Formats: sequence, C-alpha cells, structure tokens
Amino acid sequence: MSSNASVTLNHQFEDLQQQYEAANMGMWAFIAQEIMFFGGLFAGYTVYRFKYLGAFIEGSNYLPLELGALNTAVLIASSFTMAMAVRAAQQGAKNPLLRWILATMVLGTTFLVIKAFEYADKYHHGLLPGFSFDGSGQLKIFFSFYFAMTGMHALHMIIGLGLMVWLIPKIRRGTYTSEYFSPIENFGLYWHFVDIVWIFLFPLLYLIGRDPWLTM
Amino acid sequence: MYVTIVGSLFFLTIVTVLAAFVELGVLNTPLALGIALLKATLVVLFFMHVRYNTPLMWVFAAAGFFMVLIFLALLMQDYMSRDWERPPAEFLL
Amino acid sequence: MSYLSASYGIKSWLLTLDHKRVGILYLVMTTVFFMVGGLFATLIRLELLTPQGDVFESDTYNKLFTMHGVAMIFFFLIPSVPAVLGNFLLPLQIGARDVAFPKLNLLSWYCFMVGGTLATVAIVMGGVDTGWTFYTPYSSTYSSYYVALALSGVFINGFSSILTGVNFLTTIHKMRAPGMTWFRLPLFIWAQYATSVIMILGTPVVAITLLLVALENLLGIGIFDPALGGDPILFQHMFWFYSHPAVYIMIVPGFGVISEVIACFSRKRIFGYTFVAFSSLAIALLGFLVWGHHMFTTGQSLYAGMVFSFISFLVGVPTAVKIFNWTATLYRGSISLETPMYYALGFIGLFLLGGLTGLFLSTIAVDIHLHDTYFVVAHFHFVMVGGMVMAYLSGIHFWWPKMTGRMYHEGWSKASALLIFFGFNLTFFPQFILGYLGMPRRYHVYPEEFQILNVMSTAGASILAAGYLILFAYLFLSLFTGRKASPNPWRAVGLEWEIASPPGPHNFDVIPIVTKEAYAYEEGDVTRVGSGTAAEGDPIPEEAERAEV
Amino acid sequence: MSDYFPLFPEQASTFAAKVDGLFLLLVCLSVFFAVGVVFFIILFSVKYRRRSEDERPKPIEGSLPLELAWSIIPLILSLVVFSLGAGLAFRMYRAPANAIDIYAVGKQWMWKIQHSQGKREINELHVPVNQPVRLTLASEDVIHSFFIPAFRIKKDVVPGRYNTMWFEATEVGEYYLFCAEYCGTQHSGMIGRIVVMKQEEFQDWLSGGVAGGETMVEAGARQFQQLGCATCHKESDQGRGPNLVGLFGTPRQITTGETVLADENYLRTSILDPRSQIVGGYQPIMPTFQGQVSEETVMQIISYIQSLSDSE
Repeated sequence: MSSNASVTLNHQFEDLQQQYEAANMGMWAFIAQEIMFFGGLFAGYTVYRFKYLGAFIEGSNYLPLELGALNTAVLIASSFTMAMAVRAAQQGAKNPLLRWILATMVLGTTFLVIKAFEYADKYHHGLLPGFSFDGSGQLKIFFSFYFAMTGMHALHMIIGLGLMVWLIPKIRRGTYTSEYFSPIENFGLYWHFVDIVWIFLFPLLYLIGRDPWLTM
Repeated sequence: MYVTIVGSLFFLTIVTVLAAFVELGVLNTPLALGIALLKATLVVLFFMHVRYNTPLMWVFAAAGFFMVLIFLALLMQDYMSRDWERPPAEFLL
Repeated sequence: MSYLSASYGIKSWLLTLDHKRVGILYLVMTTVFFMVGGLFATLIRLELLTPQGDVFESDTYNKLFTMHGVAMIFFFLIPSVPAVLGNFLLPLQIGARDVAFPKLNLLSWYCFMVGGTLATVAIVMGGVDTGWTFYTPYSSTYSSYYVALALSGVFINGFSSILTGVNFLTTIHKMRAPGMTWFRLPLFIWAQYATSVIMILGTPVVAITLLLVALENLLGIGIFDPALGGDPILFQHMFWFYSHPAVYIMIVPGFGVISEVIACFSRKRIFGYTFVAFSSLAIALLGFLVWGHHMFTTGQSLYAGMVFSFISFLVGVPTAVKIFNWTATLYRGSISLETPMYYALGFIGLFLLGGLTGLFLSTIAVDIHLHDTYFVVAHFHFVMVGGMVMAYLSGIHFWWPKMTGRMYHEGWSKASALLIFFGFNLTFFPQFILGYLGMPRRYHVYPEEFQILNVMSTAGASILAAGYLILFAYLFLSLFTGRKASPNPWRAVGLEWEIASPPGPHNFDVIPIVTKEAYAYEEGDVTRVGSGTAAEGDPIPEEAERAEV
Repeated sequence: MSDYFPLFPEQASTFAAKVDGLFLLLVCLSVFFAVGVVFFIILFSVKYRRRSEDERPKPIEGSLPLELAWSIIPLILSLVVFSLGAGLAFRMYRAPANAIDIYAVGKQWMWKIQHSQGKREINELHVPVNQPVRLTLASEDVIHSFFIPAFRIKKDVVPGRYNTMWFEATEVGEYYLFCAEYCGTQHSGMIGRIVVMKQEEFQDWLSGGVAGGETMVEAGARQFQQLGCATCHKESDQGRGPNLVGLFGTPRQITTGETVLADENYLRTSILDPRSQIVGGYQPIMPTFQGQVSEETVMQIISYIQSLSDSE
C-alpha cells in the first residue's frame, strides 16, 4: 500500500490499512470509556438535581452565563480548527497542519484562562468546597459537582494541550503524511470529545432552570 | 463544509442562550438539553467523521451514550419511585 | 528461538512489547497478590476459629478482611484470566503476531504496578479498614486509615483494566487471521470480547466514583456526606454499577477457558457453539442491569428492587445455558481426565452451586434475610474461588506447556486439584448454613453457637492452603525439572497448538489461513497446512512420553 | 440460643415461616439441578472415557430443541420464584395499620431504642408478642443494619434519612439483634437482644420505671419549647414559620414548584437543613439544627409534630 511502509508499519500489522483501522477503533473504544467516566459524574449530578432542585438552581444563578457562553464559543471554534488540522493532515499539508494545531492550542488556552478566572472568582466568594465554602449543604453539593465536572473537563483540556505540545515537533519533522496521519486524527477525536463534554456541561451547569438575568 | 457545521454550532449556542431568557415553563430544560444533543450529534457526525465511517463505528460511537442512558434510567427509577412506597395508608389519611 | 530466550535481562522484560511476556509479567504479579491475599485469608480463618476474637484486635481484623478483598479482587481476580491468559493467548488463538497496541499493553501492566504499589503502601503504612466495598460515609468521613491512598491505587489499577479492554476489543476486531471468521473463533475469544466490553463501559464509572470518595476523604467536598444532604446510597449505586459487572469480568473469561478445556479433553466440538458464544455477550450486557440486587435492604425503592430482582433472574438463564451445553459436550465424547479437566469438571459443579445460590440472593424476600450474612460470603467464594479460580487453574494447567515449554508433574497436580476441591467445599459450604442461621459477615467476634461451623470452615481452609502450596511448588519446580513439552501435548486443535512450545517471539512465521471451524476435533490435530512451525509437532513420540507418567 | 450445632434458625415472626418456605423451595430446585448436572457429568465421564489415544468421536453440532428447552424451563422457574419473592417482599414492606411505633437509632457502636411511651433502652428491644411493630430507623454516623435473624428481617440504617421496617413476633423469647452492615471497629460488638414478651408483661414493663415519666410526644413538646421552635411555628397562621397543626401527612407546595409529602423524612430534612424545602410564602430564615440535636431528639420532635395531626 505504501512505499515507506517499513517506516510506519508496526510488525503486528499486515498493512497500513489494518493499522489505520485498528488505531481508529481503539480510539473510539477509548472514547466510549471516557463517556462512561463523565457519565458517572452526569449521573450523580442528575440524581442530586432531582433531589435538590432548589439548591441547584440557586447554584446556577451564581455562575456567570456570559463567560460560560463565551467559553462554549471558544471551544466550538477550537473544535473547528482541530477538524481543519485533521483535514490538512489527510492532505499531507505540513504547514497548514502546524498552523491549525497552533490555532487549536491558542483557543484551548483561552478557554482555560477564562475558566481560571471563574475558579478564582468562586474562591473569593467562598464557593470552593474543600477550601472556602460558605453556604448550605445542598449548595455545597452543587459546587462540588461543578468543580468535579468542570475540573475533570479542564484536566482533559490540559492533557490535550500537552499532547499537542508533544505532536508539534513530530509535525515539524514531517512524520505525518497523507498515508500516515492517524495520530493526528485520533487526537482530533479526543479533542472533539472534550468539546462534546462541554457542550453538555454548559446547559446543565450554567443554563437550565436559572434566572438568566442574574449574573455575577 | 466544516464552516457550515461550525456556523450551525455557533448559531445553536446563541439560540440556547437566548432561549434561556424566554420563559417557556417546563420546556426550557428539555429545549436546552435537546439543543446540546443536536450540537453533540453534529460534532460526532461531521467533525469526528462518523457520518462517513462503517456501521460498526456507529455502534462504537453510540455504545457509550447508550450505556450512560441505561445507567441513568435504572438509577432514576429508584429515586423517582421512592415516594410511591411511602405508605399513604393508615395514619396519613 | 522462543519468546523466553529471544533476549535476556531484566530490561528485556520490563520494556517488552511482546504480549506473551506481558502476560508472564502479569502472571508473576497477580500470583504475588494472590499469595498476599491468601495470607490475609488464612489469618482471618485463624481468628474465626474461636468466637472470642482473641488473636487480633478488632481494628486489625477489619484491616485484614479489607486488604484480603482489595488484594484478591482488584489485583488478582480482575487481572488474572483476562490479563494473564488473555494476553498470552488472544493473539495466538486468532492468528496474530501481537495485540493491536503493544505499547498500551505494557502501559496497562505499569498502571497495574503503580496501583498495586499504592495499595501496598497503604497497607504497609497502617492499612485500610473500610471493607473492599469502600461504603460511604464510613470511607469518606469516618475512616482515616489511608483510605485515599488505597482508593488512588484502585483508581489507577482501573486504567490497567480499561487499557486491556480497549486493546483486546480492537485486536479481536481487526487482527484476526484470514479466514478466522467470528464463528470460527474459539469460545475463549468470545468470552474475552464480552469481558472487554464490560471493562471499557464499566470500569470508568467506578474510577470516577472512587475518585470522588478520595476527594471527599481528603477535602471534605461532601458529595456523599449525609450531613450536607449527600446520599450514601448513591455511592452504592455508582459502585455496584461497575462492581457487579466486575464479577463478570472475573468469571466470563473463566467460562471461555472451560469451553476450551472441555472441548479438548472430550475431543468434541462445544455443544451449541453459538449459544455458548452469545450467552457470554448476553451475560455481559444483562450484567449491567442488575446491580441493585446488592441494595435490597438499603431503602432503595421497592419497585426499583423488583426491576433489579427480575433482571437478575434473567441473567441466570444464559449462565444455565452454558452449564447445560458443557455437560452435553461430554455426551459421546472421548473423555480423558487430565489435570485441566479435573479443574474444569470441578468448576462446573462448584460454579453451579455458586450460581444457584445467586438465585437465593436475587429473590427479594429471601435476600432480606441473607443480605450481608455469611451466605453472601459463601456464594461469592463459590463463584469466585470455586468458579473463577478453578477455571484459571484449569487454564494455567492447560496452557502451562505452551507458556513455559515444560510439563508439570501429573501425580502431584492431580493430588493438589483434589485437595483444593475438597478443601474448598469444607471451607465454604458450612458458610451457607452459617449465613442462613444469621451470622453477619465481617464479624470479628461472634456468638458461641456458630463456632462449630466456623471450625469446619477453618479446617477446610487449611486443606485449601495446603493444596495451593503444593500447586505453587510443583509448578515452580517444573520450570527447572519438568520434561520439555511438545508443541501439542494434549493433541488439542487451535492455532496456538500448531506452533512451538514456547512460541517464538513473533508467534507465527507465516500468518496462518484458517479454513476450519473451532474445535474440529473429528479431523484430528495438527492437520492444517500453511503454518510455518506446525510441522515440528509430531504427536507420536509425545504420546509415548505421556504414557510413562 | 444455646444449641451447639444448629442447622436452621428459630422461627419467631410471621415472616419466618414464609421466608423459610421460599428458601426451601429454592433449596429443592437447586438440589434438583445440581444433582442432575453432576449425575450426567459423572455418567458421561465414566461411560465415554477415552479408550484409545486415537479416538475421534463424531461431532455433534448442538440441538435447537434442547437449547430452547433448557433456556425456557429455567426461565419459567425463575420467573415463578421471582414473583413469589417479590410478592412476599411487598407484604413485608407495608406495615399494617395497627402497628405500634418504636424508634431506633444506630450509632457507633450501639443501638438506642425509644418507645413512644417514653421508655428507652440500649442494645435491647422489648416487644409484645402477636402485635405488629413498626420500627423507624435512623443513624447518627455511618450505615448500620438492623437485623433480627429469628424474624428473617433486616433493614439498613442509613444516615441522612429514615428507613422503616415492621414485624410481628409470634414466639415469646429472646433473640439476637445484629448489626449487619460493616460500621467500623466494634461492628461485631453491636449485638443486641430482642425480648419478646406477653402483651400484659410488656405493658407492665413499659410502664415500669420510666425516667421522668415523659412520653415521646411530651419529650418532643418540651424540646419544641426549649429549642425555641414555638416562637415562629405558632398554632395559627400568624407565625413567621408555617403552622404545624394538621401538617403531617399533607402535601406541601415548596418554592421550587414541586409538591412534597410532609412525612417523617420531610420533617427531618426541614429541621436539619431548613433551607432546602421552603414552603411557598415563607422566608428562608429558620436556622439549621444540624449537629445541635441528636437523632433521638429529632425523632421526639417529629412524633410531637405528628401528634398535632393525630388529635383531629
């Protein structure tokens, strides 16, 4: 299938097609795992929202809607740049690939910076369970979930940024070609998955049930 | 095509934020979650290329979501039916 | 040149990408944890010899049963069949040179090691006394014995399981040799497939749950703390959503082993191959829907309890189907009672009892009495030790020649199989009676009238321990003094038997082309053409050798 | 209580015989299947033992009728057992109307029991024979489980909520009370005694030597005054808090728009975390009593509030 097969084909595979399909499938299996990982958090959130609707609405009212919406837009944009990066990789276009990856990194960092401001704000208002918390027990549960869910999401973003830092020198060396791009594609799947998590976190935490006019 | 998708995603984000300002009663929550589901579906189908992938990969992509739904359903049936069993009988009525 | 002699030195093992060597690494470490867990079990049984609790302090006893559970479940039972036998056999049986992601495979072993080390550190520093179930709020608020450390160990170990699952699932889908269609796969592979699905979809939930408990223990964030309105029962839901399917992670690959062994030693196809294959998947999927039967007495909704009870009964059906099919496979077979078959037949009997007593526990009204008594302990050990460990030992004895290239001593292995079988029954059968009498589990001190049954149980445990020690001894000795094994000592069919024992580093010189169903015993062994190393396997001198034993 | 080789527990409640019946049915089914399978395994192993090393038995693919038979018959049997078990569980769940109320609190590592007439005991529970008893269970700390083997009943005692269980003792005598859910160091020391007495003796016991002579309702009323509840919760609608007369057992509309039933669990939450379920029209001004009152006191106050509805 490929002239430089010896460079990129691992010994356990018969050909590059098999290797590509295996990598793609492995990544999807890993994403299924990630879905269940966040699924556990979502399930806990749902149960407590059902039990303590009032506290959860009160908690939402403390969250800045405009920052949440802004972050959603930032993350969607980063998903777009990532999709473009994967397309560039498929076409074997090294420099566009590098530029799109860098754009994704910039957007990802923007998201984290905004998130960091939100976290700092929560800390100053005594809404950070475990460190400074001033409020009813049920509100504390809401904020525990808020920090567990967004924190786990942010951790995934940081891991994603780390992976991009690791990918960049390899891209510059020209490791990825139109015949061998599955690391970029699989990283893209990961990044889109992280985006999807936020797509659900945004309405669940910031939007539903709240008074939208209230914002900090 | 990616531009169309990202455009729709931005548009849906704006819609969902605006919808929060409109009082729809019980409909606000399902609407917000429905839009989120739609956005996620767009990302999965187009950005993640499932649209062009084999049926097997559709199954892989759906398996996690499906399992979360099962988990939620069996979990919530406990919480939602707990009140049924409060014996309304004897001294309560 | 075999995979064992391909390269030498510690580094060649610790950095190996060979699935067979990763399997051996797992074998060594799970055996260490089995011995540690077994030591704790021995001390528990020693304490329960008398009702007064005069050997250990209560706290020590509580730590003992906790660490017995943690070591055995998370670091022996869950990784043993999938990660030891699975790693070794999966590529061999489907005709692949390796698993799809060898580096991930090694990483999974390192996750296991890091998790195991953390758990060991927690044990050494002072122990954990929450029970292996880590129920809140005891684990999150009241217990201080390094719970968070042990939880992180189990959390990281979870990723070992997840990575193995991802790897195997992809390998089974994408790495099968040409002609190896789904319905030509050995049933061990079907079982591994079902197991991988559970590993991928179940493990992450318990990972996040335990992480939340660890955070709560360290920071007091209060997700399960009733003082804040948190719900301890939610923890149980999230815990059992994984931990019930986890018993299928432990037992389903064991089913696969039993199918292989029974087919080989009765020289027959497995009766109802498709039913056995799909029953593994059915168990895996239904297994996700029954977790609430651990919670009938907690105050979960009665209606929810009924749903869980109902589905629990449904899981019994595919399990029964397997047992009936194995029994029917023996019909008109050519049955040879070698050591692996001893364990396999023992497995059927003991697992059957374990499964049937599972029905007692799915019946809500009966479970209200039996929940958290020794009946549950006995049921669980019948399924896990009588079922899974017997299946594992059956597999170890079956594939030992393939893994090590050596034969073990036939007489000692049969003797220890019988000792283990009888010791096991004497240990755990009295516990069913104890449980129905009402002796609660995790009791350090107990009323005097329960003593005689406990003495029986401890006596059985001594026999069981002797059986295991003999087993360790002759298997270890066989590495040095055992006869060299031929490529196919049992005259079995299957791709792994058509290559040298032990296999070369890349398994197959030429990837085989499969043209037959699995278990085509009627056609004789080693008949398939096209495999590079198969020709070495001349069965005739091997038979002569075996006759001497 | 002193049989040294017991095989079967005593039967001392109305449930015991029913649970045992179901248990024995399951034992029979299990013995049938286990003996059947083991019989065939031994039979086949002997009859079809390998006679020559080169034997190649004829393959048998399987049999659809057999597969169906041994799927459907176990399925039907298990559904029968399921229905019997679920039906019995339903009856074990609902306490009859004439049940007397007793309150139990588990804490590390003892059981504290109070009778509504005011009598209190530790690690012992005296009950009358042939009289349904409803137990309300609460925990001060971790999860415990109230288990009486001779009655075949068990219920977890979960912190943060009330669980209830009921039984009717049929035999006068003394029986074990165990804690069945692991609860820490002295878990196995949380053993108590259930004393089943004749009705008259129970009445004598109940009225004998009560400290202060207070019933639970009276104790609750006293606490209600001492804790200052009465300053806001007046017996009219003029107070800053809702009027509690006639409240128990009625549906309450709370500020989030949901309707909740004012039962024991609702009252408990309202005392310990008052801001969580504010009734429409009232301000969230009530202070929390979390950590200030024991579970026993909460139970007394609740039975007092309950009594405000009983009188009507």
